[in-house]
Amino acid sequence: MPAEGMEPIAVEPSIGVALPVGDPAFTVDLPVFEGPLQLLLHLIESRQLDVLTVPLAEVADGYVAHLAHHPVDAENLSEFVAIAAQLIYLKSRRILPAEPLPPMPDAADEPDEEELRRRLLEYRALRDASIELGARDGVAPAMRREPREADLPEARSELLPVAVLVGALEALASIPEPVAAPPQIVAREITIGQQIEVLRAAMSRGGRVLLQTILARCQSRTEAAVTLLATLELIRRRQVRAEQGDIFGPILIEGVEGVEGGAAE
Amino acid sequence: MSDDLEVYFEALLFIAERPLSTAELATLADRPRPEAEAALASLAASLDGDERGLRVQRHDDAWQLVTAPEVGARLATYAAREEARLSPAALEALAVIAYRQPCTRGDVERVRGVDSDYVIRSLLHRRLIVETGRRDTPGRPVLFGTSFTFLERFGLTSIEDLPPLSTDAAQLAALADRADGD
Amino acid sequence: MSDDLEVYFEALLFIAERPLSTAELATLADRPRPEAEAALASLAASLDGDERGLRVQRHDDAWQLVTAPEVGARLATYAAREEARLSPAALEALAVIAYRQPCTRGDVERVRGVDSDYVIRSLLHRRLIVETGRRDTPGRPVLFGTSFTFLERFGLTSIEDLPPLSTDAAQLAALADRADGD
Repeated sequence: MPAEGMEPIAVEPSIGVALPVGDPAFTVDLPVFEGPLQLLLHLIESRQLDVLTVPLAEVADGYVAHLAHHPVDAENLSEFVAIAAQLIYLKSRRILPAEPLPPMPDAADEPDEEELRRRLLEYRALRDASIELGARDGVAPAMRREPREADLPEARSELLPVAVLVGALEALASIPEPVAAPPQIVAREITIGQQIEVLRAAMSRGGRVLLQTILARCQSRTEAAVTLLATLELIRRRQVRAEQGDIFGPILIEGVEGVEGGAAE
Repeated sequence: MSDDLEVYFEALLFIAERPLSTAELATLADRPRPEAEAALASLAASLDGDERGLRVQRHDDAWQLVTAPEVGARLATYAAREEARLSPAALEALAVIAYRQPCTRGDVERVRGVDSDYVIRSLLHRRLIVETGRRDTPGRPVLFGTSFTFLERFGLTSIEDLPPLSTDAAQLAALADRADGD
Repeated sequence: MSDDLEVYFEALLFIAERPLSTAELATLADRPRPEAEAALASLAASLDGDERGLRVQRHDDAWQLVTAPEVGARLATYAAREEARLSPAALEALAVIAYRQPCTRGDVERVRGVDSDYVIRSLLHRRLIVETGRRDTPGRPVLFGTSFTFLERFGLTSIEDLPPLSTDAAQLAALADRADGD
């Protein structure tokens, strides 16, 4: 069974680090989701929830669990992570109504549930249409009559310029060749679990750390996004607290007293 | 059918080895364009209404004669055509382009939520979509639309024949209205 | 016309690349021969009676769809224009064969990236290409080369007169050289 049966979820630090993504025993029954909307829709539909009304925060856990435990299309990992961040934000807003999260630096980045829902609905309509198209792919084609000499009445033939032959090959050469298909699954080197470990290690000296310090060490956008996600996850578990004096200012991550890392699990 | 022009156009589309535009057909018939267009529409309607084995296919102001979709399945057996099926990802991108044409790669990626460069190239390569121009926005991105090959493969006489999008379209509109009202 | 069999036969004759015999048509439709013959006669009569642009022609027990004689003269205008003009698909295939002859259908398809069966047949019908033999690989595929008509139409004295290709186009055409047995 896919991960959505595993609620309530927690992203386990150990998972992912040694996750055998290429192991056939692990991937056998799981669809590999190509995009985040596909995964989100799958989670909603497999629980028979109504896309129009379900609070999207309700599927946040299932989504993050899936991302942490199962292979997704590696090419689009940052898109998956971006939606994960939105969902976790929506969820934390529901959990902590009295304590609003600090505003996003850019208002346009503020996760908008209705906008996400609108995208889901649009995606679903076109995905359904694509399934319908697929069902009639080549099944009952409307066929053209290919030309044959007998059709054309006799006509005086004129000289043709040789340039048209060269032109035909040039035009053909200019059609973009599809590049080799990206591999479906590659090992993920950065996981939320790993980054949680990174954050904990950083906090182990003095119990607090500047998020910007950690982000500055990240090698890629994906790594930074996953680190941010790991931070949100720790906040969600109430294992850390985040403080930011002003917009764009440093974000201080501080361990919550009495909660030993990992003890909550 | 007794209209002279329809008779001529039916024969012309029969021997033509490519779709003919309304303008070309009007020139060949030496008639004004609106008259040619009316005759073509009437030919299309009469082939459809008489339940004949042939149909007029229209796309982007060009016309061609094809077999009727009702007999397509039996003909496909006869012609023993084998074409590689399209992947779900390619079908998704194709659906976005078919329903939203003309549209850009960015439009497709926005709807699908994923990079779609590869699938769009493969659709171009299969001639199922064609570049139709450029959008007049910064960067002037290329616009794509479906081709006659698309109509043939899916047994459609025109893109108006595409099944309507599920009720979600209406729901989307409702959502948009709600958002606008805010 | 609403008879199922007539609809099927009209479509079948439309796409068939040669006249079909009554026996073949009966087999394809999986109906007894007299029934097939009656449907064909009825199709012929209805096309004739409705004054359509097409007719069913019967010659020695073989059937084909042709244009109506009334429009023959007017179609010649189109034919003359068209003779001077090869479709983009036909030009592509012809160019590949001209530069890489002798080559097989598989070679042409490798370069064009799409099925080229019909287009090669159309070049054969126009006598622009001829079969020159068979390649000594599994399946022994037919080899094609350009014809004398080809040289005439393009005003060449020999195929050595073909202009050189740009690097891109030459590389593309070179794909046809990969004789890996179709």
